[in-house]
Amino acid sequence: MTAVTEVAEIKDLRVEIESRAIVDGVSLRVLPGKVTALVGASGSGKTTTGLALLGEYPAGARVSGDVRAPDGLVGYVPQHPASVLNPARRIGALLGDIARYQVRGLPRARRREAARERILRALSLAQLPDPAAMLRRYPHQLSGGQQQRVVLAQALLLGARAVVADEPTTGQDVLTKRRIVDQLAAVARQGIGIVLLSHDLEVVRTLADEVLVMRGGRVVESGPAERLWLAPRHPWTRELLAGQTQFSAGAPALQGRPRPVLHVRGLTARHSRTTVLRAPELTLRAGECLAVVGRSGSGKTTLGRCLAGLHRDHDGEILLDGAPLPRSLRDRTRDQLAAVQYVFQDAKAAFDEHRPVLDQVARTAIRLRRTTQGEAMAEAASTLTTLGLTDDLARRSPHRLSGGELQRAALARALLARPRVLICDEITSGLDSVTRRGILDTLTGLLRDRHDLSLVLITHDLDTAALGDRIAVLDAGELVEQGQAREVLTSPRHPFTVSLVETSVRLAAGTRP
Amino acid sequence: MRGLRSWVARRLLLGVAQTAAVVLLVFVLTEALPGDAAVALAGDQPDPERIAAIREAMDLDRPAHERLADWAAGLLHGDFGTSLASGRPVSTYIADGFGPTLLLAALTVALLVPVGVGLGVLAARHEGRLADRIVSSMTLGVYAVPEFAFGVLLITVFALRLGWLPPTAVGYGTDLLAHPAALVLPVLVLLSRPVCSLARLVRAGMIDALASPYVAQARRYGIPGARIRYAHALPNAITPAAQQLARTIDWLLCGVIVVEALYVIPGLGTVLMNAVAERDVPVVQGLAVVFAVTTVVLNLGADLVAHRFAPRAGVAA
Amino acid sequence: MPRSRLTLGAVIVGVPLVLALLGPLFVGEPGPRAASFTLGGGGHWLGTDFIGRDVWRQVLLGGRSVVLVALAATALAYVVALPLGLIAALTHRTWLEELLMRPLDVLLAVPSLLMILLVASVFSPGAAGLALLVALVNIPDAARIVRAAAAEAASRPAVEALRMQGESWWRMAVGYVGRSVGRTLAADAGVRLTGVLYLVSTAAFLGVGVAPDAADWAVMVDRNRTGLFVQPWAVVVPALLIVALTMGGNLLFDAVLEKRNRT
Amino acid sequence: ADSSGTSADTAQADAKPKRGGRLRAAFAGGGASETLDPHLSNLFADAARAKALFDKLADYGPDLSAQPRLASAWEPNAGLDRWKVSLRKAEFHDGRPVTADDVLYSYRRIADPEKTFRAKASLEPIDLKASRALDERTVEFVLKRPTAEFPNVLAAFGAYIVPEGAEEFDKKPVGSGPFRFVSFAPGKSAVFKRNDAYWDGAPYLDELEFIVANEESARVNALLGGQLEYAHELNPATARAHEGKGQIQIVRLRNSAMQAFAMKTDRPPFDDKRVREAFFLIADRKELVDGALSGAGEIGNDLFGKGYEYYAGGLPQREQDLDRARKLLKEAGAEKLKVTLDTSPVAAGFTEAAAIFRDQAAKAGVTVEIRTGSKDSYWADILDSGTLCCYRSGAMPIESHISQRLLTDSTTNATHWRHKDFDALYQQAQSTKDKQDRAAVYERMQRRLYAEGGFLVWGFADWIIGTARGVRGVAEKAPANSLDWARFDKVWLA
Ligand SMILES: Nc1ncnc2c1ncn2[C@@H]1O[C@H](COP(=O)(O)OP(=O)(O)OP(=O)(O)O)[C@@H](O)[C@H]1O
Ligand SMILES: Nc1ncnc2c1ncn2[C@@H]1O[C@H](COP(=O)(O)OP(=O)(O)OP(=O)(O)O)[C@@H](O)[C@H]1O
Ligand SMILES: [Mg+2]
Ligand SMILES: [Mg+2]
Repeated sequence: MTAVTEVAEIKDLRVEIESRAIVDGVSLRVLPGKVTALVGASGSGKTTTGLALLGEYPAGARVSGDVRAPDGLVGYVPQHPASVLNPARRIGALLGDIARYQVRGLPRARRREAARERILRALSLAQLPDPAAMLRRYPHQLSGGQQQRVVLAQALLLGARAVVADEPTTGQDVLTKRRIVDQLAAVARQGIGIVLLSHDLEVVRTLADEVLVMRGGRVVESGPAERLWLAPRHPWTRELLAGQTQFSAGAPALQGRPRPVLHVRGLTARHSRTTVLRAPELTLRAGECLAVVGRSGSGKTTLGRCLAGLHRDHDGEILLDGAPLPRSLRDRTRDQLAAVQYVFQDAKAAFDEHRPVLDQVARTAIRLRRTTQGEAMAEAASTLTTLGLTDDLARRSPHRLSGGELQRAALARALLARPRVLICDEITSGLDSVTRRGILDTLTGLLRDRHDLSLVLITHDLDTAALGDRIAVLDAGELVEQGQAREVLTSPRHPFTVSLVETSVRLAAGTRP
Repeated sequence: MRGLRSWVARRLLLGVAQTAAVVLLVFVLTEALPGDAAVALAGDQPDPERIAAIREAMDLDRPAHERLADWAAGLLHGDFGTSLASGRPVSTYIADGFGPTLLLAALTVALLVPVGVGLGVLAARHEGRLADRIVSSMTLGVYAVPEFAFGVLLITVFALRLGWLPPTAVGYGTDLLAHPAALVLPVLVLLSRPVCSLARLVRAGMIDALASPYVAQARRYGIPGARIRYAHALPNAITPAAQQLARTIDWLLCGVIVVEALYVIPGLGTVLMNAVAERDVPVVQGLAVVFAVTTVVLNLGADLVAHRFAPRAGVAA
Repeated sequence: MPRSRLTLGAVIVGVPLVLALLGPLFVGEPGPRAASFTLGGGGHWLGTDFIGRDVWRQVLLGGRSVVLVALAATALAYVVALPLGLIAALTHRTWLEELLMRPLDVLLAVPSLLMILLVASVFSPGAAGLALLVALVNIPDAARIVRAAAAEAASRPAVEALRMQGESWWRMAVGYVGRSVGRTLAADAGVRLTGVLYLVSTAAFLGVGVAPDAADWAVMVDRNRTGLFVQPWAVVVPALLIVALTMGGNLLFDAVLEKRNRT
Repeated sequence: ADSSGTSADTAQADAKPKRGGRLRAAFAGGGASETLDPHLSNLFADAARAKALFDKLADYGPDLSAQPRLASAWEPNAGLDRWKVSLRKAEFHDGRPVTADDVLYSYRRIADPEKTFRAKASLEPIDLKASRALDERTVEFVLKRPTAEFPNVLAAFGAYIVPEGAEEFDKKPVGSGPFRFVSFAPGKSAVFKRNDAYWDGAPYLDELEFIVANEESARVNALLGGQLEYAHELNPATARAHEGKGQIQIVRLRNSAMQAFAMKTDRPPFDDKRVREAFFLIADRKELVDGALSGAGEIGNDLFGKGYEYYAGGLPQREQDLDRARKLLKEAGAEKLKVTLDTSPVAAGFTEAAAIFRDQAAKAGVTVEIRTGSKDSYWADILDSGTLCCYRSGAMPIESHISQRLLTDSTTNATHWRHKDFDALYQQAQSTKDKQDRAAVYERMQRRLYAEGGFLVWGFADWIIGTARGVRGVAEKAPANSLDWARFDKVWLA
């Protein structure tokens, strides 16, 4: 036995809601300087276990087992970072509150300076560019990935002995992800125990010392990372690991040149006065899947929101079948609304927390396709089931679903409109490889079956992007490259794309830093 | 909200239009009131001839729009006109009444904000428990007690029975600061109801805010309770309360008739009531200008607060 | 917990409500008038009021108008203020928002009592008109609070998602935004109801709506105050009933709201 | 004047007046537009302040008969249309003597056709062009017609004597009254100090401060809390609460305000005198006084001026008689009568009286509908519109009441009582030099009003004043607006 004592420990944890165990018999040790990773399918109980380390449980849960939470503070990067960022406070203030207790020991005059210094360091450690400018922004003025990194910066700033990071890299592009991984490794080297909840096996493989594989609330297999990768014992682990793909395929180019459904001309989008996106020309053809990739904060979401009519503040034209679409979705007809659907990056925030998910999903069909209530419900239920959400899950209100489950519900909601253009903003980022594959299969299936459906797949993940027929690359708001998927991935032209592809390959190779 | 500065400028410009509208509205209404300054002056000696003579002496026989135009023209030069009843400049009326009113309002607001917010936060913090019950029912109970009754009660207890405080500010005139003791009871009465409404609104907003994930996160990160409550949760709960506060300040500045009467404080409310009773149209209009400007500025302030604390509030699409 | 609060609220609000609604059925013929402000005796167990009428009889008679006018006025104020505030919060057109909210500021700038005084003496409305008038002076205020509370909720992604679904304005505004700010609005409505009660009574004193000697709790409180020291019952009993009415009502409201939020 | 029962307190120990001290007196006031111009006096507060700074030639005694003040004597000619008035030796605060020219200046200022001073109407009988100063201290007034009650004119409300040429009163008003000016803040307070050279003996008080407090409860509270020594106009209920408790003294000035319902005698249904009589019989005066005045008053007998000079006190007290009222109404064809009663919160007890009367009338089968009007224009409104209204009058000589309200050309004839023969009786009285004979004529007029007049006078309200315990010398038998009301030169602090 080594002298190291664990920072925290869970023994035989069982969390039960409405006499259904969502976590059952989980044991876990957090050691200083070590990364313990929980992997598993969406809804397998990762977040619930992670929260247990913070001493938090879902409302109305019955808990048994031993949880020895770390003494002192625990850093926590939740799955939905937007929700823990106070909308009324600037980033500077949010971090300042934490920094202020770190600098208490210093003489009064130096505190302010020291605090600022720490904040800026934390922000840059969390890979946020131009930290000084971030301080003055409100959370809603950041992109999804940026928000996530701010939350990470909070955790880094805290200097806790343990950090629970729930999907800390979901919203990040490969370049950023790589740096964040480096950063987490550096944190671990400082002797801090890290619990990593992730479906991203590359990240887990790179970082984790100890891996627990979960399924349906139980740990099916655990052990040192290397061993697990080399010799997985449980079939489920094997399946999970097999889910990893290299952006191999790259769908074959479409035959002929189908007519364009969506055509973007001279688009520039602004937030207040700063231009965040410039896309001179972009076409989406019928039956095509266009992947939009780019680093976090490069304007992917903004592009999607412009198309969906959610971001009014832009110039240029968006033509649907040659007819211009109104800039705001308020001015779009039902048919236009149904034609272009958008799946939100932050699934949690996009649901009404008071109504059951099923009802909310069904409304799309009722409103946009004028079906009856009954038909809509039936259709919603079946779509959700295809996406892996049981009827029981669907009848709950959103806050009682896991992150991945919500993301799928959001997708179902858009699908019920029978859209011609479906814009998916990072919809697979919260999903484990198995589920992700399932979802992507469903999407490609849809593309195949319904010839009039076109897909815009916003992602930072080149694996996912490889699914597309064509790829558009965004860098700092500029559309730097677009072309056939295979070409872009194999012989990128723009230097930025080159670096993106390279990093991706390297990370996937699993070289441990 | 793009371009905060241009937004404020536009609102101020709109404010001028609003002020004009208020003045017009008040003018039309006062004109439409039964009787005029002459009738009011004649009182219980309504000798028709005398009324006619007074009317002539006051220029009331001229058409209403001409009088309004004259008055408005004067206003552009900063001249509020002269009172019909006394012939003194309206500005002296306003200046005289404004001192006590401002003093009372300032004192009340200075106490109202900490007490109202504090009680609201306290109740929200202990939601459903004893402290909340006490605060919630107290605020409702006190709110339901009419102002005058509360005023009389305070006077009876603290001034007449216990003799701790002077019952009224009688004889102190406008120099109220020299007699701080006389201000205690009126300020208490003025506080009673706004505190209740403010506390209730703050409580309502705070309960939601305290249950939010960002507050949970702040707790996890060991930020002290008081700071979480006041710096993290409160800003998210404050917007409706700020509106309420603006309304309260507006009410305080535009004359608190009952309290002024009860404690003999010659503020704007008294001036207003007298002017209406005397149908002293220029004075009423002068006050309307003052009130309108106050309201415009306060509403703008409240909206700015809303903008500051709900920065996301601009709808994107 | 909310259950006990529910019963407590129901009991507290029940007494004045029952008195108000059923009271008029149980009063007999008016007895002979006595001297004003007598304390008990002569069959008047709560004494007599400012014109020598039996206080108990007035109490029995006086709830209906209070309850009806005040409830009607509050409801009316919200019926107008809610859509106004919600439209303003949900629109992206600045001009529409200004068009809706700025004229209300004009109303706000006229002190409510002055407004009532002026409008009332010009148009001399009846009880229904009074409810209308009192509602009118409350609309700007309520609308601003609705808008302020709703603005943040209206900008959430959840609303964008609803728009994406082509959801009706009504469902977005009431179903989501309204519900999100429900607690705040309930708190405001509670105090507003009380405010309205006394505005009604003040108006009565100014000769609007209810007659100044009407059997009406709020009017009783106002008119009998001169005799507060001789005959406190004439003020205290109706005032307590009003306190109970508003307090109980709010407790009930809170409890219901809480229960709904728990589920 | 000391002898006329001005002692409010019977305690012998305090009987000897003491000098010194400051008295603070609170009145309901007129707000920021108040002025010290005595000729502009309108409200009680104005009158009280004017009385402290200025004098009239005459003033009303407790029975509303004219008492000499600055005038030491008056003497009419045989035709009663020329009056020689001699002035007593008195001086203004700046040391100048009060002269006949000052008197003529003051009266001409009041009568200025360009202006609208309140006493203008009262001075109407005087031909001011023809009137002149006979010498330094004698004025000869030439009248437009014989006026036996000319001294009433000299005592008229607002007919104060100011120094010749005085126009500006708010800065440093100079009068001949018992107090000198110190300071004045309109709507708030006025401070005066003793005039040692006062002709009627210097006041006991060093200083007198008038304070404006419109809310009755504020006056009471300030009085109870020792912030005031004198509070004017209290509620009957307040008086009952504090009378005899020893904290403050309550002074009731009896017969100060007539309370009545005024019927328009020239329009249906009141153009029929049987209907008017029926209404006289409907009223239960005791109930009205107890209810509307909280018992603070006396019942009336449908005549103005109870207890005043010339009052026809011999007429039987009218009692409620519903049967006879019903019968009269039936005779007049006015069964199921419906009338609208105008009222307004303009005076204490109005709305209450209206409500009580409505209930009383219902017992006689008459439906009375109450209409509450604006209090600011009430008096002008009821002058010519409506048929039945609440009415009130402060104290004035019976003669003034008749001339202002009951003659064909009276300016405020709220009952529209217009009868040539009645006018003639009034002229006859004014031309009758002998007081006895005049009293007989007044009696005839009052009998007529009692039988078929338009005023249903149901009561006389007390005017209630509260004073601190140490205040002495407040007159008890002084209806509001008479000489001893709000008279502070005879008040002292024990
Ligand atoms: N309301 C706002 N005000 C100002 N700047 C904003 C606002 N919203 C987003 N931005 C900025 O606009 C840029 C583009 O944002 P966008 O959300 O489109 O990025 P993204 O490519 O979707 O990133 P991610 O992968 O992290 O979601 C970012 O730099 C972001 O900081
Ligand atoms: N408050 C709750 N009430 C009922 N069920 C809940 C609640 N919270 C979570 N669950 C259920 O518990 C299961 C595990 O949830 P958890 O959030 O731990 O999953 P996860 O492994 O983090 O999934 P993901 O990868 O999708 O985030 C899910 O099926 C979820 O539906
Ligand atoms: Mg999760
Ligand atoms: Mg994004």
